[in-house]
Amino acid sequence: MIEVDGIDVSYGNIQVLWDLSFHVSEEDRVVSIVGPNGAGKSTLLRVMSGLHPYHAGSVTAWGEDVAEMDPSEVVQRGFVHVSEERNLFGDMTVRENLEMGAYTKRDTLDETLREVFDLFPILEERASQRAGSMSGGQQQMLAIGRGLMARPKILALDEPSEGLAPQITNRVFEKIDEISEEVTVLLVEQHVHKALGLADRAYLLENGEFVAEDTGPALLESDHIKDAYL
Amino acid sequence: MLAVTDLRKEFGGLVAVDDVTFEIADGEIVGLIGPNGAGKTTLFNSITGVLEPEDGTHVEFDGTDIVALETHDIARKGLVRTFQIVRVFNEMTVLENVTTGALFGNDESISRDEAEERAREALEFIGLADKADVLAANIPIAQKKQLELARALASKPRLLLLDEIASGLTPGEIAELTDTIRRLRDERGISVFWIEHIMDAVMSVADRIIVLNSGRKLAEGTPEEIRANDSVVEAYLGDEA
Amino acid sequence: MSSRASLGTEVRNVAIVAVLFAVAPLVVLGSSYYESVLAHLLLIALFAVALNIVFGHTDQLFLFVGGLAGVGAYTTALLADALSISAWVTLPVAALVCGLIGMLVSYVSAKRNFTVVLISILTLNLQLVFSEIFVGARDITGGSTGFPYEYFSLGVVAEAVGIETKLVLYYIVLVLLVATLGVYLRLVHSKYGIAFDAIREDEVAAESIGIDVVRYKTIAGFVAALIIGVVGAFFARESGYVLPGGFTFLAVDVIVLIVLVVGGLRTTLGPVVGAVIVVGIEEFLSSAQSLQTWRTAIFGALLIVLFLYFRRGVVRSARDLVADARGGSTGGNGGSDVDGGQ
Amino acid sequence: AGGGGSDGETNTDASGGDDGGSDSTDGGSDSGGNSGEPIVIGSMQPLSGPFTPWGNAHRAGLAFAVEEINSDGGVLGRDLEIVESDTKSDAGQADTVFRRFVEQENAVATVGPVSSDVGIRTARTAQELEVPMLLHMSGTNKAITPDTTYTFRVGLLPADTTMRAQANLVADAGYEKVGAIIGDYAWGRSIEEGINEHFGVDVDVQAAPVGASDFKSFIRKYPDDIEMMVATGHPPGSLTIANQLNELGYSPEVITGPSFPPGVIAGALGEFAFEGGFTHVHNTDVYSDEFAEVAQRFGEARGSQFDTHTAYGYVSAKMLAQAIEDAGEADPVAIGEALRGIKFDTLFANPIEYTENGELKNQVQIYSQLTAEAPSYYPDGKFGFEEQFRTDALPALPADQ
Amino acid sequence: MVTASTLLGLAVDGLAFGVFLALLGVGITLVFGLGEVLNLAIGTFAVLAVLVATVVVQQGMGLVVAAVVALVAVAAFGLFVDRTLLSLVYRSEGEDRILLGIFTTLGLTVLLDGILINYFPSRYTLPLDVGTLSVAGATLTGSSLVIVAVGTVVLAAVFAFLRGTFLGKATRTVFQDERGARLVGVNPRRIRTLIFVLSAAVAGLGGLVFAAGSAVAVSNGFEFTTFALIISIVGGVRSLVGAIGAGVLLGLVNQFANFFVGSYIATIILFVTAIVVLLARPEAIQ
Ligand SMILES: Nc1ncnc2c1ncn2[C@@H]1O[C@H](COP(=O)(O)OP(=O)(O)OP(=O)(O)O)[C@@H](O)[C@H]1O
Ligand SMILES: Nc1ncnc2c1ncn2[C@@H]1O[C@H](COP(=O)(O)OP(=O)(O)OP(=O)(O)O)[C@@H](O)[C@H]1O
Ligand SMILES: [Mg+2]
Ligand SMILES: [Mg+2]
Repeated sequence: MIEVDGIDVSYGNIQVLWDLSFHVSEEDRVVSIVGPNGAGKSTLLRVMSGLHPYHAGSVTAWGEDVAEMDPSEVVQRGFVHVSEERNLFGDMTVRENLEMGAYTKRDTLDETLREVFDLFPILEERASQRAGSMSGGQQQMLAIGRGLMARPKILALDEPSEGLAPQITNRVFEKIDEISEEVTVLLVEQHVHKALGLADRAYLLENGEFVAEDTGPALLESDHIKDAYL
Repeated sequence: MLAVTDLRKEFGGLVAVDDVTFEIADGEIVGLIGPNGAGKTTLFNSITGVLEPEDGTHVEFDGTDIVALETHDIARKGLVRTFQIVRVFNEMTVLENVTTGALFGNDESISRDEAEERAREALEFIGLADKADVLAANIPIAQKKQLELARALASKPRLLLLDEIASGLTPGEIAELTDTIRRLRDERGISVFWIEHIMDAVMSVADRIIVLNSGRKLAEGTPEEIRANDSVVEAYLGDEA
Repeated sequence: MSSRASLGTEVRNVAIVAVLFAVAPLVVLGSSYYESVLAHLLLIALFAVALNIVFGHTDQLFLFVGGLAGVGAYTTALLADALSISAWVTLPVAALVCGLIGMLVSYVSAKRNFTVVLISILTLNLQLVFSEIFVGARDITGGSTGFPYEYFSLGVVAEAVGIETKLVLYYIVLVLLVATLGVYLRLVHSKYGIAFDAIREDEVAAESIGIDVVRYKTIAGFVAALIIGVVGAFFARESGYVLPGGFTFLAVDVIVLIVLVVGGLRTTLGPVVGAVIVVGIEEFLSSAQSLQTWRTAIFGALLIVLFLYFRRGVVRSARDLVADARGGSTGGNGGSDVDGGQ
Repeated sequence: AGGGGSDGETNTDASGGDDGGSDSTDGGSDSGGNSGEPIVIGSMQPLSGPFTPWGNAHRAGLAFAVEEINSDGGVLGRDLEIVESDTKSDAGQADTVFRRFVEQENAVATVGPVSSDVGIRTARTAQELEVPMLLHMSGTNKAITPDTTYTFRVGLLPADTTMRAQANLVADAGYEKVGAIIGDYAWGRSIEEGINEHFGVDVDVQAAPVGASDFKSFIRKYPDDIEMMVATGHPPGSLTIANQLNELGYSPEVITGPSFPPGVIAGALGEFAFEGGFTHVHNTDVYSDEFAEVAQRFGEARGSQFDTHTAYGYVSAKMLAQAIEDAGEADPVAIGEALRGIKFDTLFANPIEYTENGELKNQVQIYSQLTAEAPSYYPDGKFGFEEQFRTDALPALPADQ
Repeated sequence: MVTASTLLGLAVDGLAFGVFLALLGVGITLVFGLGEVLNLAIGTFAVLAVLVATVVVQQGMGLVVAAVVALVAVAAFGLFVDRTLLSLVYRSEGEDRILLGIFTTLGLTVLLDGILINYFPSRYTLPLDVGTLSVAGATLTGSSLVIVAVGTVVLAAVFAFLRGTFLGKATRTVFQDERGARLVGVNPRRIRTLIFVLSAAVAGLGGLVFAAGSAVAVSNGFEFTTFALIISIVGGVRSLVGAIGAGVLLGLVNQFANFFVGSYIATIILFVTAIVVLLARPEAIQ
């Protein structure tokens, strides 16, 4: 359970999140955040995983202050963030990347690896290719796969469909639906229809503030979304 | 304007681009689609000299063979690309980024002021003028993609190679972008060769679409023809068709 | 590029520095020791300007400044002796030799996409080779014992003008510095400067918009090495004696690098300011009697502190301070470029 | 803190006439008591770099002598004051230091430089500034030339003279298999010339860089049954040469060392220092009563052993004091003049006398083996000396050699 | 009169020197690979180990005790440096960090040299007193043999740790992408500390190994660092096998060149070999 309570966040002296409050817990299945470019969606995820500091309010992961922790400790608690930049280990092989994804969950490594390979067969085919030489979309698959390897309690995916071919995108959303039985998924997506369709709770973020909150399907029908997206 | 014959690129045993042949005419917008790993980016890299294609490859741009040329020479001839993973000059302002394109992207030698003038105009065209004085590091990724486009535009290209420039955009932004691309062609006569996974985007402006699959050209035709092509639907589009 | 002062301001600043140094000898009038210190300071600043061009602006960390300077000094002298001609004639030849070496190194490393670290190690190796040659080729270079270096017939000039030889040299070096700063300003405020900036940030992107990365890096390498070669000859002339020990990595490169970083990479006056600070510290430490045996240790400690707290360079820090004092009238985000997050 | 003159900042512009001040105002030297501005002597010492051990020994003796002189009423009624600076074992640095001493500190004479490269360089400076310089260790023939008149050797006889002495040693013992490793700098090269000039047998001379720390590949070139190794030409490496000869199973009867501070020899070679045939070379007559006396005082005052090299610092200061008294004024040129005419009976076997150019006359060079037994004047000592060989009074080397 | 046995003797000495170089190279490789800090104080760490061991020996303790004490001391010092100086360095990222790392460790070397020279003015050696071994008429230096044996074991252990263990692999992630490492749950700070301490100890061992056959002075520190840099680059900044291979190659080249063509040319050959390797295969290095 991650709780964000009234935070302000800046880059240098430019503030990008304003008094923002938000939470995800294991009870949620899929929580989606949508919003235009530069709204601050990725920034919110970075703050939650401890990668970026906040300077007012609080962020706690399972009751502990995230500011006091190294991001790796947040991961160890069960919150895994698949970042927009992917942050793959470019000179390590695909397999090594996946293995390292299971750094905090070594006991289930083999099992999860099988699952990931089933989801993205290309990763198995290219298991010993250097991650950095994979194509853009292949890297995105690897990033998602690496996130899955940790078997987190909460999995945050930042624009997972970016760069994926339509078919693969569909498969990813199916997978999200499937795993949301066990894993809470926090989804940031531009694929509004899919993202909101799956979400049992959804937010519209604009200029660093939530302007609407509802169940996914309801938000999809709202004027807010129509305004922002069409 | 661009004629590619038997382009081939291998990585070790892997044939990433497998004897691909196609042409792009003046003032044409051509889409390039295909599954992940089909070889689209590799094709771009081989055309622009970032990668060296295998022997037997012919790439002609405006009648000259450019296979042996270096990337910067190719760029100066008017063949300019953007990157799938953005590469802007982070420590420069948006305007400075674009000015750089204007200064170096062609064989004219223009003054700095002139270059800046051109840069402003390109920013205006792309719709990024209000960010001119912001440090490039501080704009969101989608805008960085637009910035790359503006930088390319400022160098007065004849053919633009765009690599997944619409990804990560909201539907509204995509609409604006496609409009911009259409205007590029209509108002400036620039040809566009565009890799994209977002079908609504490419399909709405492209005159023609080329489909790559496993390094080979799988199909080529108008958007309608492509949507109706069973093998493309099977290999790539799924229920998006 | 965005944080750079306008050309006009820069020229004015250089002019001020030139005037200050032109009158500086009056302050220490008659002390040939302090005249030497001043000349030494300018020479170090000159090296730093050269390094600023090649390292600051194109990210090619040349760690053979000492070696190149030595090549400049020895070539000038040995050629002059061998051909019995004036060192003024052999100096350009020597400088060209250095320039070509720098050019070749830059060309090869740019062609092969060397990273900063790789170039630095490549040049460090070359530095060590040069040092070995200076010492080992005893028959030609006089080995570790060196030889008197009294070229350029400064004595003649001194007599004609009626000032000391040391001062003649000092003013020659000052002119050289001002000229070099002029070249520097022209370079970075021209198309070249912009190309350098682009290359430093992203070579692939720079190539993709038509910048010939190899060419610009090679030019930077050539210009810097040429300057270093010329300065090297005057460096030896200043001590009146040439010794291989004067051109080692520790004696030159380390100091020059410190000067440049402390003063401020990619600033026009950084090299001069850095030289004033570093030479000042050295002077203080060598005259403080009670510190003699701890001199090196204190210098090391000061370096750590300087680096940790002035890593953006004194010149830039000072500029920011001034901007702050003016109440941010210079515009909001000019100074915030390092806090980018990531 | 055995450091010399480490209190009292530089002698800033202490104003006032010669005799005006009351006592204990100026200088703040250890003893005070003498009036007037102190007379400044510049001490250029290798406090870092390969020659550091020499610097440490020299400055200790120098400081001790100055203390004695000042408490004895000083020189011309004034205190002596030492200003000191690290040369980093580097000639260029030494030159800079020399100039600063003279111009900023008003030094009337300098002492201390070690290494022949440094000596050659600073000899020019001394000449240019007309300020006398006493060489601690700088034995190349070329430190003193027909043009030098302000440079005076103290601690080391010229290489040529030294090799003449060792040639005699070879001839006496009848050695035939002799090797030599020299440092590639002025001293080493002078030694090489000396060997070629004076040795009656063929010697395979190998040059190694001054900074070398491994000599195994040089040593392996010599035949197993080598009888004598001249390590004199490579002072910083000589101890390593001795060690590695031993390690590689060579056992020459004699390894002639350079003039290395003996405390360091004892420390570095351990037991092997006392039996390995490593020979210590010195001018100071450690076997004389006079030496024992000074060493006794030093030991009591400092709690450490006075040795051949501490003695060079001591002798330099005492001799300078004498020269200044002789000159009657603290003027560099006059002091130089006085030194050229001096006959200074001291801890050396023969009195110190100079030629016009500052070359030592009539000196005796002594070769000793270190022993494990402490000398009587310093019972806590870690080593003593045993004389092996002593030359006759050696003629001064002509300045043009 | 160069016999096969002389060559063998030289080869063993060369190997020993190579092992020394490899240890230093590995020390610098580990830290650079992980934190992009080019530890220019690595040579001084090696010297420090020798000096500590010398002091312990002077107290009358045996060589093995001295070596252990020295390694522990150097490791502890490494920990101290990591917690203080490097903590400040790791605060910045990218090019900034590389520069800051270079400069603070450079400052550290100068500082340490300046302090140590006051207490250790001379050259120090730690003779093993194992004499020589005659094999087929060749005089093999005992100390060289011991060095080769000890060094090989240590290098193999370090290598096994990094390749074979999960933790070892995790150290590589930090170099590849620090943020990525954090995102999979690796704490870069802790790994860095571990590796820095390890590298200090390895470098310390390098120093001890060197002092077993030759003499070490404070001023050797920087020379050792340059060796380390060259080895790590020639061998590939991130590759331990590379560092070891490069060490052995250059060690042998150096020793033979020394014997056949003399010292200067040998050193020049050493550096030129390094340059040639650099130019011949930079892909492997980057
Ligand atoms: N590293 C950074 N340095 C400075 N500003 C940044 C940085 N990263 C993001 N920003 C700024 O913060 C704001 C929010 O960015 P963020 O990436 O969180 O938006 P987003 O909603 O994820 O957008 P996108 O849909 O483009 O990913 C934007 O204005 C952006 O320019
Ligand atoms: N340097 C390389 N070494 C080995 N294989 C490579 C290298 N670069 C690309 N590949 C492989 O070549 C194939 C084509 O890659 P490319 O980047 O061209 O795909 P793409 O069509 O652009 O895919 P995407 O839509 O995912 O960006 C992929 O399978 C990729 O893994
Ligand atoms: Mg985002
Ligand atoms: Mg691609």
